[in-house]
Formats: sequence, C-alpha cells, structure tokens
Amino acid sequence: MSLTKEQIAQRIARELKDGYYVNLGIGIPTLVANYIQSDIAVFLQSENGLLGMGPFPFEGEEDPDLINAGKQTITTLPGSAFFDSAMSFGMIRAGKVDLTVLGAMEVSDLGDIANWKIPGKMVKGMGGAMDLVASAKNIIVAMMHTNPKGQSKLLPRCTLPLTGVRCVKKIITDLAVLDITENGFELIERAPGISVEEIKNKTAGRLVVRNEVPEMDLT
Amino acid sequence: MSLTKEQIAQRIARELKDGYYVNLGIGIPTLVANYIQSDIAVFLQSENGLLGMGPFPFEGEEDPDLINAGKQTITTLPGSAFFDSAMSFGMIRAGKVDLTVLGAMEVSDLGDIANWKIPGKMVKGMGGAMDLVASAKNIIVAMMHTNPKGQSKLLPRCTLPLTGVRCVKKIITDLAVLDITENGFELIERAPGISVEEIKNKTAGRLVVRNEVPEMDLT
Amino acid sequence: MNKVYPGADEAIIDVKDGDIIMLGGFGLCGIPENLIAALVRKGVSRLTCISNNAGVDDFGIGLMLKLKQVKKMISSYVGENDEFERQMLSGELEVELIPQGTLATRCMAAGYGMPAIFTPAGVGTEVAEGKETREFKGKEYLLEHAFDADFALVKAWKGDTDGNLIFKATARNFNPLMAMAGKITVAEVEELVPAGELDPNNIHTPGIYVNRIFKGTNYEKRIEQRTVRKSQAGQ
Amino acid sequence: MNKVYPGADEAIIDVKDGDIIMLGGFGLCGIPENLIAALVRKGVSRLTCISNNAGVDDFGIGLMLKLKQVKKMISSYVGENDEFERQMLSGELEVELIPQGTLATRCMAAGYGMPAIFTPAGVGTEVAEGKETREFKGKEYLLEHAFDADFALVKAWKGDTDGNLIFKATARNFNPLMAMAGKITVAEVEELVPAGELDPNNIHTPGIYVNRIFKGTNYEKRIEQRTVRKSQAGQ
Repeated sequence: MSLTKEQIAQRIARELKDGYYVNLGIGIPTLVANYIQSDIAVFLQSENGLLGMGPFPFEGEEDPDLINAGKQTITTLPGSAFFDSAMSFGMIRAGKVDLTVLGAMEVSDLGDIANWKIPGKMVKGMGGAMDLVASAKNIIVAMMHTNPKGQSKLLPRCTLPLTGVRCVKKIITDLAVLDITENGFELIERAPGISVEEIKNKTAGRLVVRNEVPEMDLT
Repeated sequence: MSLTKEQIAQRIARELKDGYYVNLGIGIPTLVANYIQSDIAVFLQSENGLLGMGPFPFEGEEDPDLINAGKQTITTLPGSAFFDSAMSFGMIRAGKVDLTVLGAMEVSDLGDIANWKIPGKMVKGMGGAMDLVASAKNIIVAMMHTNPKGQSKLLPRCTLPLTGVRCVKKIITDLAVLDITENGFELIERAPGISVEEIKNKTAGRLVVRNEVPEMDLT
Repeated sequence: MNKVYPGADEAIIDVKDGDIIMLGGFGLCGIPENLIAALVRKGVSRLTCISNNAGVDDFGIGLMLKLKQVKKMISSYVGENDEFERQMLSGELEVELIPQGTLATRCMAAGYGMPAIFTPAGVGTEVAEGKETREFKGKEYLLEHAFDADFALVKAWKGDTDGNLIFKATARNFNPLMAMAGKITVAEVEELVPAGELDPNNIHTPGIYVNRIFKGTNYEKRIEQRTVRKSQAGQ
Repeated sequence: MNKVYPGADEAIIDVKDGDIIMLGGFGLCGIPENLIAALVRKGVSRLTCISNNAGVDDFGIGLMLKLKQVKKMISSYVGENDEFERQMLSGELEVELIPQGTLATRCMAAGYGMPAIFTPAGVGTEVAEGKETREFKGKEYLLEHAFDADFALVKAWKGDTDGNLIFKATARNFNPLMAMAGKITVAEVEELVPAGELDPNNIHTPGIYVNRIFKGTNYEKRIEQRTVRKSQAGQ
C-alpha cells in the first residue's frame, strides 16, 4: 500500500542522525519533526532566522514574532538562537546544515529539481529553496511519486523551470526510497506491498533495480 | 610658533560637526577626543568593534575586555554598541563613518598617504588604515609638517609604500592647515606666528597660496 | 543631533514617487506597520519595493498594492496575495523574484560596502539568465550586486534615541540587513528608550545605520498561519 | 551528541603539524588563552596562524613564536613583538600582512559560504600586487578570497552546551567571525551553562558553527596599554 504523507515523513525521519542540523521545507517535510527518534538530538533550522525550532505553541501561547519559514506559529527549544536572514543563509551556503528536506513538483534522474514555478499558472517564488538546494550537502526530496493526474514526477528531465541542478541525493515518495546515482534513480526500498513493477511503471526517468529490493521498515 | 600636538588636535576638533561618526587613529588623532566641543554630539568609532567610545577609565576601573584600536583601556558612553570586526569595517566601507583622522609618515600633493611601512626598517602592518583610507568620505591627516631630520612630509610623491591613493582631503600639521586640491596642497590657515614663507620652505609638494592666509583660531 | 521623530508621517515626509524602498519583515512578521500605513496615507506611487514578501490582500504591502502605489516588487516569495497575482499576471505590476538568501545578502552587501557578492543560489536556473557566473574551487557561483535603496523602513522591538536597535525572535529576519542598506534608514520601534538604557552587548543594529527613529503605535501583528497544539491539559 | 570537552588539551587533540589555525582576539583582548597554552604544550609546529595580531613577547601567540611553532603569520598588525620582528627579518618566519577589514571579511566570507569578496582596501598599494581588481560604479576593488582554516580557536564570555556563544564588549572582535570560519571550531568560554540558559535573542554565534566547547580556567587577561584617568576624587 502506498504511504500516507505521515508515513513518508516517518521514513524520512530515519535519515536523521544525532547532532544533525536540519532544514525542513513546507508540506510533508514539516511533518518529519513529529517523528524524530527520541534518543537523538536534532536541531531544526528555520531559514527566517532560528536554530532550535520547537513544536507548535499551545493554544493561547502563539507569539506573532515567532514563526517558521512556512509562517506558522512555533516555539523554541532550549539551546535555540535567533539571527538575521543573511546569517541564516550564510550557514546554509557554508554547508553547516547537514540535511535539507524539501518537496518537489519534479525531480530528474540527474538530481535536478523543480518546485517553484508553473509558467503561466503559478508563480509564488522560490523563497529560500534555490539557496538551500545550491548549498546543502545532503538533499532529500519528499513527494508523491505521481501527480494528481497519475503522471510520474520522477523524470528523465524536468519540464518545469528548475530550482537547482544535480543537487538531490535521495527521494522518498509514497511508493519508494530512491537514491540519485550516475545511472539514474536507484531503487533502495519499496513501500510495504508495492511491487517493483508498479514503481517501474510510475517512474519516467531511468530506474536502476538491483537484486532484491526490501520493503521499508516503518515500525 | 608651531603648534604642539595638543594644539593640532584642538584645531582638528573644529572639523567635527554635530552628529558625526568619527574614527580617530593612534597618536595625535586620539587626542582630538579631548577637544570636542561640548555643544555637539560626536560618536567615536573604534574599529575593533565599538561605537560610542568614552574617555579612559578611572584608576582601578580598567576592563581588559574593553579596549580601543590602540589597545588602550577605555570606557563607553551612553548609546554605545559593540559589534564584530566585520561589521565594524562594513560600516567603514559603506561610508557610514563621516570622518577619519589619522597620522601619516608622508602625504603627496595628490592625496596619497603612506603610514604603515618603512622597507627594511619597520613593518608593523597596516592594521585598519588601508580599509579606512579606501572608504572614508572625509580623511584628515594629523602630523608634523617635517620629520625629525627637518625634511618635509608633504611631498610631490610618496617615497614609502602607500597606504592609500588619492584619498586624503585635508592635512593639519604643526604649521598649517592644507586642503588637497587638483593643484596640490592649498594653504588654508597658518599656525599663529608662522609665515607663509616658512610653510613654503617646508612643503616639498606643489603648494597653492591664495591671497591672505589667516592664522588659525585656537581660542 | 536628533534622530527621534514624532511619528511615521514625519519620518517619511521626503519619500518621493518612483523611490526604491526596502521594507523589513518576513511574511507579516516584523513588518513596519506604521510606516506602511504612512506610505498609504501619503499616496506616494511608482515605488520599487524590496521586501521578502508582498503582504496579504488586506495587510502589509498588500495595502499599497491595492492602491497601485507599487510599480515593481523585488521579493523571494509572493504566494499569499490574490491582488498581487492579478496585477502581476495582467502586467500592471513588475515582479523580480530572487532567491531569499540572495535577497538577504544583497542587503548585507550594501550595508557592508561590498559592491557585489557570489552565491551558488540559482546557478543553472532562469535566475542565472544574463548573469555573470564564475567558478571557485570547482563550484559555480552567480555574481549578484548590492542593492541601492533610497529608503529602508524597518521595525524593531526596542530602540534608543541614538538609533540603536534590538529585534525580537524571528521578527529580526531582514530588518537589521535592510537597516544597514538604505541611503536613509527609518526605524519604528515598539519601545523607545533614552540612549544608555540598552545593553551595548546586545545591540543588533548600531545607531550609525539608523537616521530616523520613532515609537510605533497600535501594532496589529497579524498572524498568517495560526498553528497550535491542543491545550496543555490535553497533553 | 556532545560538544563539551573537559579542557583545552582534549579539544585540540587532532591539531597536526602544518595545520592552518585561526585565533580570535584583538591584541591580547579576547584571545583564547587556554587553547594557546594547549598548543604550546602539544608542541605542534609549522602552523599557519591567522590572527589579527601576533601577541607580545611573552603572551598570546608570542608564546608559540618563541618556540618556533609558527611557520607563517597572516595578520594586520604585528608591532608589539620583538621576537616576531627578529624572526621575520631573519626570514625564519613567513609573514603576510593584510588590511584588518580584509582579514575580518575573509573570515566572514568563509562562514557565510561566499568564496570571495570585493574590497577597496589596498587598491593602488603593494597589497594589490598580483590581485585581480574590478571596477564597480567608478570605484576600484580587490577580489579577496575566503579563508580556508583547519581549526578556528576562539574565546567567548559565555557559552552553552549546544555551542551557542556570547562575547563581551570589545573582546568580541574577530572571535565570532573566526568561529564561523573553521572546518573545526573550538570555543573556550569563561562561563559554560546548560543549553536553554542563554537568551536566544542575544546569541552572537549560533551553536551550529561550534564543534567543541569547554570552560577555560585561570584567565590572565593581560592589558597591553593600561590607560587611566586620575582617581575619581581628582575629577
């Protein structure tokens, strides 16, 4: 069965290691925060100027001066620090953020990503995404394997305006975990009950399948 | 009579205007702080990271964590702010410092200045001087008109390695006040009792003298 | 020397039609509410606004968009505003979208007297079109120029009469960067104190960067996405 | 994850001969006294040291110079040290003098992921020799590259167990810039507190930049130029 968004987030959370500084994008990536293992320390960076982001505030405790990059009211954890946007993107550019998780409209089998513009239709802007994908050492894309029309979002080449070139390292979708390799998408894990065949059918870009592909462990 | 160092500082203090942010170099320039008119507000910038530098501390109140760019113990005035060295030179480069006063070994009649190195003899380093002279809108040099051997320090061309090119606007020496103009040093004021002739004799670079040259008013 | 102004209207008295204006804030967080209201009252037009976002339909820069005071927006994200989208798609409004880090760093560059900076953001994308690129240590960067703004309008939490500013939490965002970058910088603050009352160790923007300061009033501080956990009792 | 080290010796255990090391401080103000002492004890040699000054004969980096641990100094001002001058004039010590603002900004560039910056400092002087220049708006600038340091050793006033740092007064100087610039950054602090005790609004260096932290001991804080006014009674 294909994963829910919550399950995608849950699987991504397993990529987090003790001591990691992590930037979580809007959408599915934000949900990752709910599944961080309790035995590791992870610091969430919000590019509007915060390290050490905490959960949403309790009702009535919202502070309009304390939001995340998705403009949601949040809290801070002990050890947090505020800074300006130049320092925020400074630490991103300098590679101090260990992992960036973000959504995408399309990913190519070269690791290109498109997620900021649909010409003639939607132009919200790239926000901090272009800076993040150009600088992060490790970029994981969290998205559905296909768009609402059932078309693959894993392509030989992106059709939408790019956000970044050859930058994505790993993709975690509702159907699979895939690494970007020299030979294209390499299938690493399948969602429970999803066949390699189905993943092949729904992946438009080059897909590499080696031997046995294990099912994801979401326990 | 030629001015004392204190009197040079006193004359320079008259160049300060209300609301000015001023950087005072080591030596005579430091003394300028003692002669700021009481009816104007002047903010002293110390390039090691302070705006709002105050006088020396009272005995026993020295704080080793609070020094000026000359490594002297100092105090702060109300409204002061500390910052790091990048911001300090950031505000200097951005032209936010209204006036820089510094010493010199040589000044040319083009406004070039040399004050950081005597090849084979003295190499202490340029410190912040090169940044200051490259960026300040208004640079006044405070120095003796001649060196200890009696040779002019106001030259057609500097003989020592330069600190900056065509940057000095005004020179205030023990003998005279001179502006740097297209035609060289223009004599603006004489020290009390010093003749135009003496200044001519002690100025090696091009000197422009127009009509009457008033004596400095040091009252 | 007096930097203290009675209010927003006096502090922007010399803003002219066609000026380039930076406005601090991220979303509606930390925006100069009083100064925006004064720009609306003044009715100044053909402005180029540099601001990370463009407000929402009925708040922030959205208020100026509604009155067509803005000729051009330079932003990184504008997805919260229908009127904005309408004007942009109809061609009434010129829009330059740039990466958020590039926006921030071009402000900082202006405040630090650096004419241009190098950033990898946007390399290989349409943002790079027409721009100079350069490789350093095998990685490609874009050359991006410092902004040149007539006014920077910022909002701080506390300020003193010498113009020193302290920001609160994530309402800091672009405010200190823009404060350094304007030819004339105007700061509105929630609390204005005499010089000497703020700890010089904790100043975010030294007064040298601030030309005018006033105490703002009636802060609405609208929240865009009110997200909460259930009441503490439920935990 | 544990960033807290028992002391200076453990925190620099992997510094090797020939490493490039940044050391914070301006003169003797804000220098990492404990870390310098540990480098002396460790006896590492052929170091390249990036530091605004080179200490005095018997304190600060001067202690390392005396033992000939330093192959090259990159500084802006070195006029307080006879042994330094002797080694430099005899050719034992390589010295690169660069403008102070350039030194500071090249540290910041490293911490901000900017490969190079433009500065007017040194244009037309011997500092510009061999360097690329470029004109922006009629003014000439030098292209200067970000530093690349194996270790940054800094001294802060307060720090927490997550590596967040707060500096005091002008002991801040180069410390936060270098803290951002090292491949590995080690901070010694006068006061080390549990994460959560420092006000997140007042952090100068966020912990993301700090790999190791420890509580320093026996701070001497030597004053180079003790300048005072006569006692208050005399005023």
